[in-house]
Amino acid sequence: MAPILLFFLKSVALIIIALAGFAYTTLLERRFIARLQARIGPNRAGPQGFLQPVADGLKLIVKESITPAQADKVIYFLAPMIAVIPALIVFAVIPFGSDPIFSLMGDLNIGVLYILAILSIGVYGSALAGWSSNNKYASLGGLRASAQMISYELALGLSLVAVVLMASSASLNDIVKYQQPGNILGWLIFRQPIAAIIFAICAMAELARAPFDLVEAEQELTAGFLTEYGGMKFALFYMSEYVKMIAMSALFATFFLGGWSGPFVNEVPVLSLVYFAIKVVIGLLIIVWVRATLPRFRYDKLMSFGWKALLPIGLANVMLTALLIVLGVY
Amino acid sequence: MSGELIVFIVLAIISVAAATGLLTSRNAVYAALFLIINFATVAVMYLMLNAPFLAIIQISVYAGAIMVLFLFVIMLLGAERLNGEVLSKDLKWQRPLAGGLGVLLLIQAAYVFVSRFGASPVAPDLIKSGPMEIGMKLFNSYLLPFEVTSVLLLVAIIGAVVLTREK
Amino acid sequence: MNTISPYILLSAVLFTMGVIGFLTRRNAIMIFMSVELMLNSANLAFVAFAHQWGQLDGQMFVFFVMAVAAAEVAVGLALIVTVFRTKQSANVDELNQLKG
Amino acid sequence: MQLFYISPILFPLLGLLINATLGKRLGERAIGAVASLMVIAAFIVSAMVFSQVGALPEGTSAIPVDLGIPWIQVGTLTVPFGLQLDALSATMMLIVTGVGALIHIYSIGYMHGDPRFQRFFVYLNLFIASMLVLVMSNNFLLMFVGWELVGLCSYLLIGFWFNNIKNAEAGRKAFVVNRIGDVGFILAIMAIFVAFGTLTFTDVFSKVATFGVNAPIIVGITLLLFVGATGKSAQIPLFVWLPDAMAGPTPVSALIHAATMVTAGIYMMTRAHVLFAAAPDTQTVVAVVGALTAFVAGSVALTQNDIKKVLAYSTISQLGFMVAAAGLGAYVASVFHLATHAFFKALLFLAAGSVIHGMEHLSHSKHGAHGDHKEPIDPQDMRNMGGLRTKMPVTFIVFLIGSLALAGIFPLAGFWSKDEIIVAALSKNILVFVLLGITAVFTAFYVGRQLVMVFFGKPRTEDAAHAAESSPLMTIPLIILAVLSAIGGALNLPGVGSLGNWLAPVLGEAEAEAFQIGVAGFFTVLSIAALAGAWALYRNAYAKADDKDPLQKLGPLYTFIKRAWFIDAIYKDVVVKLFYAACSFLARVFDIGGIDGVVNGAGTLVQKASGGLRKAQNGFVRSYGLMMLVGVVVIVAWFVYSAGAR
Repeated sequence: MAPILLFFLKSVALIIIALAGFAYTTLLERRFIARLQARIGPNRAGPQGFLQPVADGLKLIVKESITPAQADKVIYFLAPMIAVIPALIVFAVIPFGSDPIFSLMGDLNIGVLYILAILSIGVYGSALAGWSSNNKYASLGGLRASAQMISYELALGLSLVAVVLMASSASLNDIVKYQQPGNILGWLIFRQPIAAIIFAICAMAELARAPFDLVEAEQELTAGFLTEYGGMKFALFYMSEYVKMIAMSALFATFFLGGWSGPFVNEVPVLSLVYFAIKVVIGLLIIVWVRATLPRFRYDKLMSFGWKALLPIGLANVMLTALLIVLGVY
Repeated sequence: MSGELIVFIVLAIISVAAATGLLTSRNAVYAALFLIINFATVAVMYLMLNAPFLAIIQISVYAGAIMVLFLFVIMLLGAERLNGEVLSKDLKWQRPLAGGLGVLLLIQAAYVFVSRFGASPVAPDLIKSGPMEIGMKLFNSYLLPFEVTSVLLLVAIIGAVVLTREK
Repeated sequence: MNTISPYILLSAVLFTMGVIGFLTRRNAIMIFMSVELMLNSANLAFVAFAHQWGQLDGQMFVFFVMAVAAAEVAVGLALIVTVFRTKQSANVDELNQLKG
Repeated sequence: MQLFYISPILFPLLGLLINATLGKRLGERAIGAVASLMVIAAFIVSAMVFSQVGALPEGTSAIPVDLGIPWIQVGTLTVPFGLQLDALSATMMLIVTGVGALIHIYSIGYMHGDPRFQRFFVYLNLFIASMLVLVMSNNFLLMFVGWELVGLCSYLLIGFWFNNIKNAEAGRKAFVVNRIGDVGFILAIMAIFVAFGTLTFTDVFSKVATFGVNAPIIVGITLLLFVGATGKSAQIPLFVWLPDAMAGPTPVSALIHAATMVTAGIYMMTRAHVLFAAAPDTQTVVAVVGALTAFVAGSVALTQNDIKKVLAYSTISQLGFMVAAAGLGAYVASVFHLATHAFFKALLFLAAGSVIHGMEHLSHSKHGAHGDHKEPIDPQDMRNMGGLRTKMPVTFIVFLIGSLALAGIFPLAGFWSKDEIIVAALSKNILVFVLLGITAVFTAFYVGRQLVMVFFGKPRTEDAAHAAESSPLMTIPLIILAVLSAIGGALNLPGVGSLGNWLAPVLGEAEAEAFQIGVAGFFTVLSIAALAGAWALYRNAYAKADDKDPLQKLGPLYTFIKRAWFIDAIYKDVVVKLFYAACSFLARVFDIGGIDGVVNGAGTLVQKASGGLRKAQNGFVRSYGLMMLVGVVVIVAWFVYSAGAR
């Protein structure tokens, strides 16, 4: 019974970490954006606004739950949950540290495929939310969400194919280990810069965050698929977005920044957790920074960029990588 | 009863229930969601049948691509309401006949499958079926079908583009 | 479990349900989904047999079936979209001009 | 190592690929260089193969090359992709690639400025590769592949300047006439398979002895093979295509229609000599047909005015010599004559090309290259020439050497090889001897006539007066070939018999015909007399281009000979007309009445039946689905039932 118990404990720990991460990522974003925009940001609740997420959460929980009269009740109710689940279960295969105990599923030899599969079902939450709200803005937002996510998933998958080719394994642990030997130049961001850039862009698009936040472009669609949502259901969507953000950052760190690797990891395994956390936070800061900097895409430009630029480049990158591997350059 | 059998029975019940939902639902979106549930249970069965790779592919191809496409089209066309499922007069006899024949087919299939194959025990030496093994098999024994499939997909892409292009 | 009979049985049930769906629904989208259900049940049988014989070939078949299904859905949905544009309906009984 | 042995075929193919794909960008020089270098490479490999064959231990006749590639496996028939590398094929490889290389180099100069320069070299390379397939194969079927491929190349190159409909028609004629011969060959191959159960040379030959002498099947096979040879090697009755084939560019005439392809029939008969030896009846036919061909073509050559036509009929005539020799069983003499003929006839054609080139010099300086414009006068008509001796000295000398070699003047190559054939005929078949003897005199006469008309006297046209020597690219191959024509007799000098010894492992120890000084002297004297006669007749015959030929005094006989014994006309008016009549009969009665009736009847039946079945097509997708389900249920039920019954 011990392995199942351990698995259960790890799952609980992971969910708690994800929830806490979600809460404090919102604070991080608000404070950091404020700095970037020469403001101060929330600093009243607790020291340095440290209790702000708690306050926000309380507010959302106690808010009255409204259901639009013409909505499809069941799906309207289910959609937020459907949105959260993929965001959370992505973490299952990510190795947070050097020891197997630091990841939920251990070493899964189809980890990358698992991630792609989970990311591909992430679209249901927003699409169903948009449809079930029975609201034009919401429907459009939902449609946009599904089209955008499907489009960018392809390029994302291709960038990961290059990574898998390099590491010749689809296990995330192997990919991290592949980047480990030697110096920092072993990181795939240096050896697969094109894949890294494509992954970063696609991850941003999958998150539907600026500059790809057309799903909820407030000037055009009010709040997109979120228009009819409020209270706890809205909080769930909000949570799914931020948890996914952490997940994407963690994936980027795993695939391109050497994962948990760093100096003295073998001597002090706990250090690996620290390194990983640092890399994830850096990733989060960059995502926020991009949001604060770049304007939003136009919708048709977004689609043609995904299909006509990222996808061909991703394909070319895969072919180039394969060629270089065959030639023995890598 | 072994643990696996219990899991199987639970999954099978969910799966058949979802299929029933698919058959009876008046709303295309619900039907699609039922179908997704069915696919998910089958994916889990793949895991139990030593096909983890296919399980993941099942999720990402069926749930992640095909069904999203279905939902997308349903939403895009606003075709979710399936009211007025009245048969044309010419086809009144269709439904009972289809049902009867379906049951007949089920009996036949169950008989054939179970009597012919079901009794044989599972091969003890299970091969690995990770991405490596699948890939080796795919690019060695099944190279031609693989290439033909790629051509098929290309044709499908072109067909879809041509069909939906505004005149 | 030391036998694959339950899987095969389930596959047969699902297949029959797909057949019945295919024959009794009028909406092209529903018909399509029934076809997917049938394909899927066939896949389940394939995987089960692959498990029974300890060979990968059944899984390879499923692989190709999935690719074919994807292609079929792409073209089929494109057809449905086109038909819907002209007929404002996805009812296959209204598409009966092709008759003798 | 196996690749080394295939490489003579692969090199020209590589050149073909390079020129076909990149030719547009390469430019003339590079195209010519690539094509020629590839053939030279093939020549070098052939030379190495040749020396390897020479170094074979006693008792083995061929380099064992097993490519291990089965080509066709049907029932009991197994045809390999196999090579037969023995003394015979090595000799042929050397001739093909050697003469081929020289002609490639010559063509760079000759085809300069032609708009289809690239295509020409692609075809030439393809020809070399095909010819090598023909001579290197170790079975009849692969040989037939090469046989057909060289036929294709011949067709493509005869009609190379297809802008002129006549050239295209000449190509078509060659193709059709060759097909008739090929039918014989392919029937022979089938018969060989029926009789022997294999197509590989060594297997077939080892089984011949079991049939006995003049067994009907062997006679049939050899006769059919000979039909194939008459097509490719331009023997009676299928020689009519070769004179027309002169429509192709001159290097093509030299390479394909004098030196190599037309000798394929002789090569094939030599290769199958074991079969022919078992069928003396066929051999007699072969010898007589060869001698007749030599005689007829030699007589026609007397009256031709086109410089290339003379050479064409001469080629047919000389091929007749070789075929006759093969028929007499004097295979060594046949191959010997094949080799020397390849040298001097290629030389003569190329020199003729050089003359034509020189004749076109004036109009080219005004208009451009060959083929794409109408020449003001015919540059190939010998009546338009005259006095070119001083204008084109190198060409004159090499032409003279080639002509004398052809005429069989001592000690040039032709003397030795022709003499060997005549001696063989004397001892074996007196009719053949007489025909060949007369032909030898004819040969000397038309050679003399040609020399006088082209090179002596005064220029009879503006073009002849302004003729200029060709570029070194063309003259150097000529000089090399002239040297070979002069000393080629050394290959098989009487008493030394080196070629005979060389070929002995393949052809068996032939009893060498003793060199008969009387016969040789007799024919040398006759030849010199014929040359002198030609000099006397023609020295002053043509003052102007449109003067009458002195031989016209012969009256109707002259016309008869000049029109090539009316054989072409007979074909056209009798054979082709009969064929058309038969075709039209078949088309009206069988096709429209019988076959169309059946087809239309079937169509009507289907139409009627489908009219009835149409009602099942009610347009409802689901009812179709239901029918499918019914079908499935029934079929599965059948399976369940039949499985239960078992």
